[in-house]
Amino acid sequence: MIDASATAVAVKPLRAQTVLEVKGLDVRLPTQSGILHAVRGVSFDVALGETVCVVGESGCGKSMTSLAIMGLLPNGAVRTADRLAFSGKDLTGLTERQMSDLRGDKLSMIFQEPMTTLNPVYTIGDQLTEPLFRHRRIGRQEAYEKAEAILERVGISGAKRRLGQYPHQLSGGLRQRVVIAMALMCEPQLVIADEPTTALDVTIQAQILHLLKQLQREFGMGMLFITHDLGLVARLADRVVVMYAGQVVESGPAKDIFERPVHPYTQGLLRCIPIPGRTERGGRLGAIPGMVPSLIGGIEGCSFRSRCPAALPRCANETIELQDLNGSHSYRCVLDAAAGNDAWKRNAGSMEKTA
Amino acid sequence: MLVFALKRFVVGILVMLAVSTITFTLTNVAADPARTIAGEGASAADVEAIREAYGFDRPIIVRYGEWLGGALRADLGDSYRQRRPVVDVVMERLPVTMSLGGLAFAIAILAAIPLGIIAGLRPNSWIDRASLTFALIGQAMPTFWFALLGIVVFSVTLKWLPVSGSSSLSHFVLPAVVLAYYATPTLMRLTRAGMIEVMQSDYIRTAKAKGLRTGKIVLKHALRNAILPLVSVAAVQFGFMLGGSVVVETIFAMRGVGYLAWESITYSDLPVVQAIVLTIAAIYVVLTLAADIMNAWLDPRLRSN
Amino acid sequence: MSQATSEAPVSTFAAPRFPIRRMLRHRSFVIGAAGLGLIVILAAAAPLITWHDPYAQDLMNRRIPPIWYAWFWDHPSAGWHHPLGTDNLGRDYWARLVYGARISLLIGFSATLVSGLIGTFLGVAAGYFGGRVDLVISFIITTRLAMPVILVALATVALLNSTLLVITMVLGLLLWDRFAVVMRSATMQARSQEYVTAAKAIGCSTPRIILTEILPNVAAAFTVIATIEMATAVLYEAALSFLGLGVQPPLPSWGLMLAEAKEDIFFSPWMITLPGIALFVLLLSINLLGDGIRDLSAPGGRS
Amino acid sequence: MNFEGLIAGTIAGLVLAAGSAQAQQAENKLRWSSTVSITAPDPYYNFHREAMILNGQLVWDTLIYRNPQTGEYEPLLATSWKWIDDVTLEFVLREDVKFHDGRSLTSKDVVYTYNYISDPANKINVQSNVNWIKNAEEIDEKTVRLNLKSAFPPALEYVASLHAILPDGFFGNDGKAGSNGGLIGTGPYKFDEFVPGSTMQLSRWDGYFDGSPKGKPNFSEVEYRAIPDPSTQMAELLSGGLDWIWYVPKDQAGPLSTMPGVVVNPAETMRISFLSYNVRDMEGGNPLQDIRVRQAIAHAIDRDTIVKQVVGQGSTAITAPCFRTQFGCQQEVTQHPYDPEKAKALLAEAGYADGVTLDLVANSSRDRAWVESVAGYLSAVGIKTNVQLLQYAAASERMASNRTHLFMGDWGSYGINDVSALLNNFFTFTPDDMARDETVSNALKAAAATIDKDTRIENYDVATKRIAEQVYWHPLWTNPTTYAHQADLEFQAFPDENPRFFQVKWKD
Repeated sequence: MIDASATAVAVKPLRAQTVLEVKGLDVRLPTQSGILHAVRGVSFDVALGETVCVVGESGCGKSMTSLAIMGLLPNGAVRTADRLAFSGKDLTGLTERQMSDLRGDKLSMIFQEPMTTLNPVYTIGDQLTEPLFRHRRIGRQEAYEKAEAILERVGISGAKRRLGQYPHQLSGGLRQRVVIAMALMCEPQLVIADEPTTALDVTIQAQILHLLKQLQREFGMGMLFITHDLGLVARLADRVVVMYAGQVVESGPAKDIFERPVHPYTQGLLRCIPIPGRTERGGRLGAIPGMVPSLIGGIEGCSFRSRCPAALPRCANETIELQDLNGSHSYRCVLDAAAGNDAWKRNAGSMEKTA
Repeated sequence: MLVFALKRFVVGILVMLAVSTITFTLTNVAADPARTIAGEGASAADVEAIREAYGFDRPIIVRYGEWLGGALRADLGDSYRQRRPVVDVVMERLPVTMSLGGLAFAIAILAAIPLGIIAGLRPNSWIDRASLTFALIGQAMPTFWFALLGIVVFSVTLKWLPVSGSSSLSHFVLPAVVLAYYATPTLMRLTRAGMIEVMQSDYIRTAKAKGLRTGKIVLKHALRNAILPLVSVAAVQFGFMLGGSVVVETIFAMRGVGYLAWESITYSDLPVVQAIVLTIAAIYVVLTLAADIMNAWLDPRLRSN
Repeated sequence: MSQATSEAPVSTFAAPRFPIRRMLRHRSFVIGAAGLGLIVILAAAAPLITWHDPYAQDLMNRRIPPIWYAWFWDHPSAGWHHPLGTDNLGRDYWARLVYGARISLLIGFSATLVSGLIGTFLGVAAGYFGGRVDLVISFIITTRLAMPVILVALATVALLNSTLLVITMVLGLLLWDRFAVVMRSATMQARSQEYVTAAKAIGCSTPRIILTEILPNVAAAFTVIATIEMATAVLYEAALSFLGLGVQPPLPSWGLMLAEAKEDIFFSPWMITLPGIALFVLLLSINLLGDGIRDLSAPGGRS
Repeated sequence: MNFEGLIAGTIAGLVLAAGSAQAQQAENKLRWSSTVSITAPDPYYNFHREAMILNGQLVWDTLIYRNPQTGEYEPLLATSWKWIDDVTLEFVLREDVKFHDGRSLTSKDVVYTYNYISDPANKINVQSNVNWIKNAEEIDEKTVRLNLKSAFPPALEYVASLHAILPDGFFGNDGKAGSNGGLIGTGPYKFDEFVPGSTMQLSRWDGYFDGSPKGKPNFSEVEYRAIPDPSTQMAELLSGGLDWIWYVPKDQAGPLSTMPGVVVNPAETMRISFLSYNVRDMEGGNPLQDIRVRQAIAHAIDRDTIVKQVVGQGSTAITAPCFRTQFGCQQEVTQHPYDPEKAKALLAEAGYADGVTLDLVANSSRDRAWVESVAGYLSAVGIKTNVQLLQYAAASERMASNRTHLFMGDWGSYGINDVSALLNNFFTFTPDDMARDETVSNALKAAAATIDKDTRIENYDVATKRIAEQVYWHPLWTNPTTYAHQADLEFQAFPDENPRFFQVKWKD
């Protein structure tokens, strides 16, 4: 894992070219019972060659964030941002047409469900070559050759034969490889991978992760990896963004986050996974009791307070801003990070009783 | 694929057999065919003579066996009323009904699919609401009322179309539209629902993520999936339309099977009624088979197993 | 509207939404329920809101036009005595319409009850037991679908009697296919649910599982189909009447009233328009109500 | 028509469709319509007047002709005729009559026709029209004898109206009309096309013989089209797609007559409506076996009001069970005037003070308002009826199988001006006989078995009086037929319900 330098300023990556800048991203969805504020002021950057992981529970807004970047939000959703730029180009002002020119070309996405992501009625070859025909001036034969090459590159044997097959004739792991290949067809600068391994067997998960890592290095692209699985984050991330209830609650270099989590939520998440060398053998894994609050309407104070073992009265009405810890690591909590407290150890007993 | 088609074929044969048993039982138990043949003013002795001459005094099983044997050789007996082979009587009427049904079906499809697509792409828009209203009116309007209204407006008042008959294409326009309006709502709503569902599916999002243009997404990726359920329903609807042609053909005096059916029922010409029910059942069986094949062609998942 | 999100934000903190409130906000449900409710109330209150016997003939006062003929064209015999006029036997049209609602509702409701029972029985059996039972029932469904409803209904009614009972039974015996198809797939879905597996595991008897676990779970689908089939039955009765084989006079079914007035479409269009509108409103209401119930019972409840 | 024909027809039709409507008069074509679909082209394998008579008399001729104005018989194919004895009729044929294929009419044709239609094995549709004929025999090339089974007084009525003469071998060996030499006759029009169940196309026969009382053909073409729905027929008439229709519903006649270019013509016919009572034993008892119940029903119905308000112009209420001009129709019979109080009293006397429920079957091809108004009057005195509207064949089946109390029907006597064509059908232990009264039956049979007028009158007197006295039938009214046609068509209606198209022509 590559260390983020301690001397970097704010959430800026150290490494060369920033490919994606997100600042103050908001997503609102109208629902029957009111406006659902799915993403609230999210900011982070991704550089070429870098892997940024966004972690959080279901419904924390991480998928909405990725869809907002791609411009694929559902009908009626409203996206606003202080800055949303790809390779320095502002995305907020682009028309749908201009946006679609970018998608599948320089900016591509890998989705969660390999079983449903591919259109069941067209062949693999047909679906793989579509981005090429859309974004490149290319002949049919050449396109199929390239598709075959990329299929081989993502580790599919007998690629030529696969091109003529339909999705249902492929296993889940193979399909996900096809989906990855599809995202790479036009050699993108940034790939957004939304839980690409969640639906797969554990062994295949590892292969796919390995493949992604390898490909990223090879293509030198940036990767935004969305997941709820901290185990994956540990193996993949250069930097980590932890989201809760639509907000970034903590972000920083992966090493920092894993070694010195500050926000009680991050701490709680880490308690839920076994980490070699840190989790006691035979010890109990933790859980975060309680439920995510409704994001409909306004939220006052800290959104985590109802589940937080260290909640204080002031958490209920103060607006809590992100605090910078050391220039690259920031968090959203009233606790003093320097104290190095583990909110869960101290209060675990009382919380578990109420759970 | 071949095994699949063969299986369906066998099921189709069995269905025909079941339908024939039901209709034969119905028409031979509930009515006295001898009395029907004897006609107005016949004496009891006449009726008895006919009963014996035609063999109606034998048990129904025997008669059914005989009739079935004939049916296998495309001989469905003679019409009581017309005194000539039922097969001829029905076959000479079939072209009109098939043309009417085909035209109505084409109109229904051409109205339902584009409307369904547009409505499905923009749920709750004005055009969606307008098409849903159009569908609701179609579902709530009795066919014959609409038909009579059409005659008053287009034939009597405006004189654009002929009132009745089946001798030219212009005779088919009004009845076909009336019949089509009967089937359009179902097909339109199904297309719309399919479109809404498919447009929310992951592979459409994938297509969007590839940067594909809306037209291509809708016509290539969405439509084919959205109309998959439509195919088999459309086959059923075509069958319904053949049934619905009874009312339409009677009003527009079209020389089709529906009008023949109504007439044969009112004159108790039961062999003809039997034959028509059987014919429509056969068309239904063929259509569903065709729908299955078309579905297999549209959806590779069905091809492999 | 929450669409297409793979992780739809679950809002468990929100106040539980009352179905009544959701129903009242659903436009087609409200319009449909109001329309059907109105017709049911009119039918139930028929003796209170009419002042003529719907069967009482008055041959000296035949074919009096509705009241508005007095307002706009100074028609001499139109008046409040017969607000919607009289039919070709001098029977009060308003009374016949209101009492006719009873007949049309009765046919729609009873035919649906019969078809619902048959269809649900077959569908649930096929869906629950699967295997050979399913194969046989699917075959029965296909056979039924292959028979043209209106033709078979016409033939049966012609061969038997066209009494209210026969017509209702014939329609009920013919219109169960949709129930069977939908109940079958709904049951299959319900059967694979954990609670059913659990019920089986703890040794509940099959009838008990069907009664307590399956049926409540297919009830919503049943209601939706019931509305569709009720509308279909009413429409078929009208078509049978039109072809001269529906309910027999002097019963005032709306289909029969339409059929009796079909020749009047040129010169006294009000005679066919009034029952036509009544039937249209009834069918529209039932369909809207069905749409509403379907939307409301669907998970997520689209508006 | 095959499918290619249909396609070709569609294209041709599309081209022609636009300007066809008003062009008919220029083409001198008569287009008429009715609700029935004609499935056989000949007059014998048919139940429908449209084919038996209306079209039959255009394509074929009978041996003699009955002048509708004078009621006298005139020569047609036969120049003379005479009764040899009670059971033998002799005809001498014209010399100059040719069939549409050019060959001359001879005795062979007449003998073939009569022997074919009277043979029960050939099963022509209305057996009562021929079942009194024994056979026909050729005397010489132009002389024919008709042998009757027994004396049959109205024989000439049938010969003049229903026995169209076909060419020898018309039905071939397979019984198919026209299979031997085509659908030819001697009449003023010849068949161009016959489409079963739908249309008949005729065109004028230029070789029609001079001096026929029918006259030379007036139109170049005559077309029949079956249109089952009366509203559609009216629409066609209004839009100029038809020239002539009949059985216009009573309530449409008035407004239709106000339309420009259309003439509506309600005319009385020989067809009478009646209510017939089943007096046989029925399962669960039969209230009608009590004469007081039958009388109560008779007194409950206000025929005059129904005639005036519902049946309409062209109809008269009748009190005798037959049409007034028919031979043997005795008008002086027991009367049952409208008297609801008496009806109720009679019912109470019979033990049905609380009312009674009866099955009533009616012919569905008549106006349903008629039966409804009768049912309405019955319910006003406490007699509930389960009304069933059925086609005649089905209704007849109910009567034959003793499954109805009441039958409301009508009978047109095929235009035969003799009571035997009416009452003998219903009261001589036929399937439709629900009275089964020996006295009536014997009298009717006796009257039909002789040509002696006095004996006949006497017997009919007995029969009609007993029918009225025992209330087996309640006579209702004469049926009107309302014709409607284009105003420039010259058309005259006669009570025998026989529109004579050979006399119809366009106004100059």
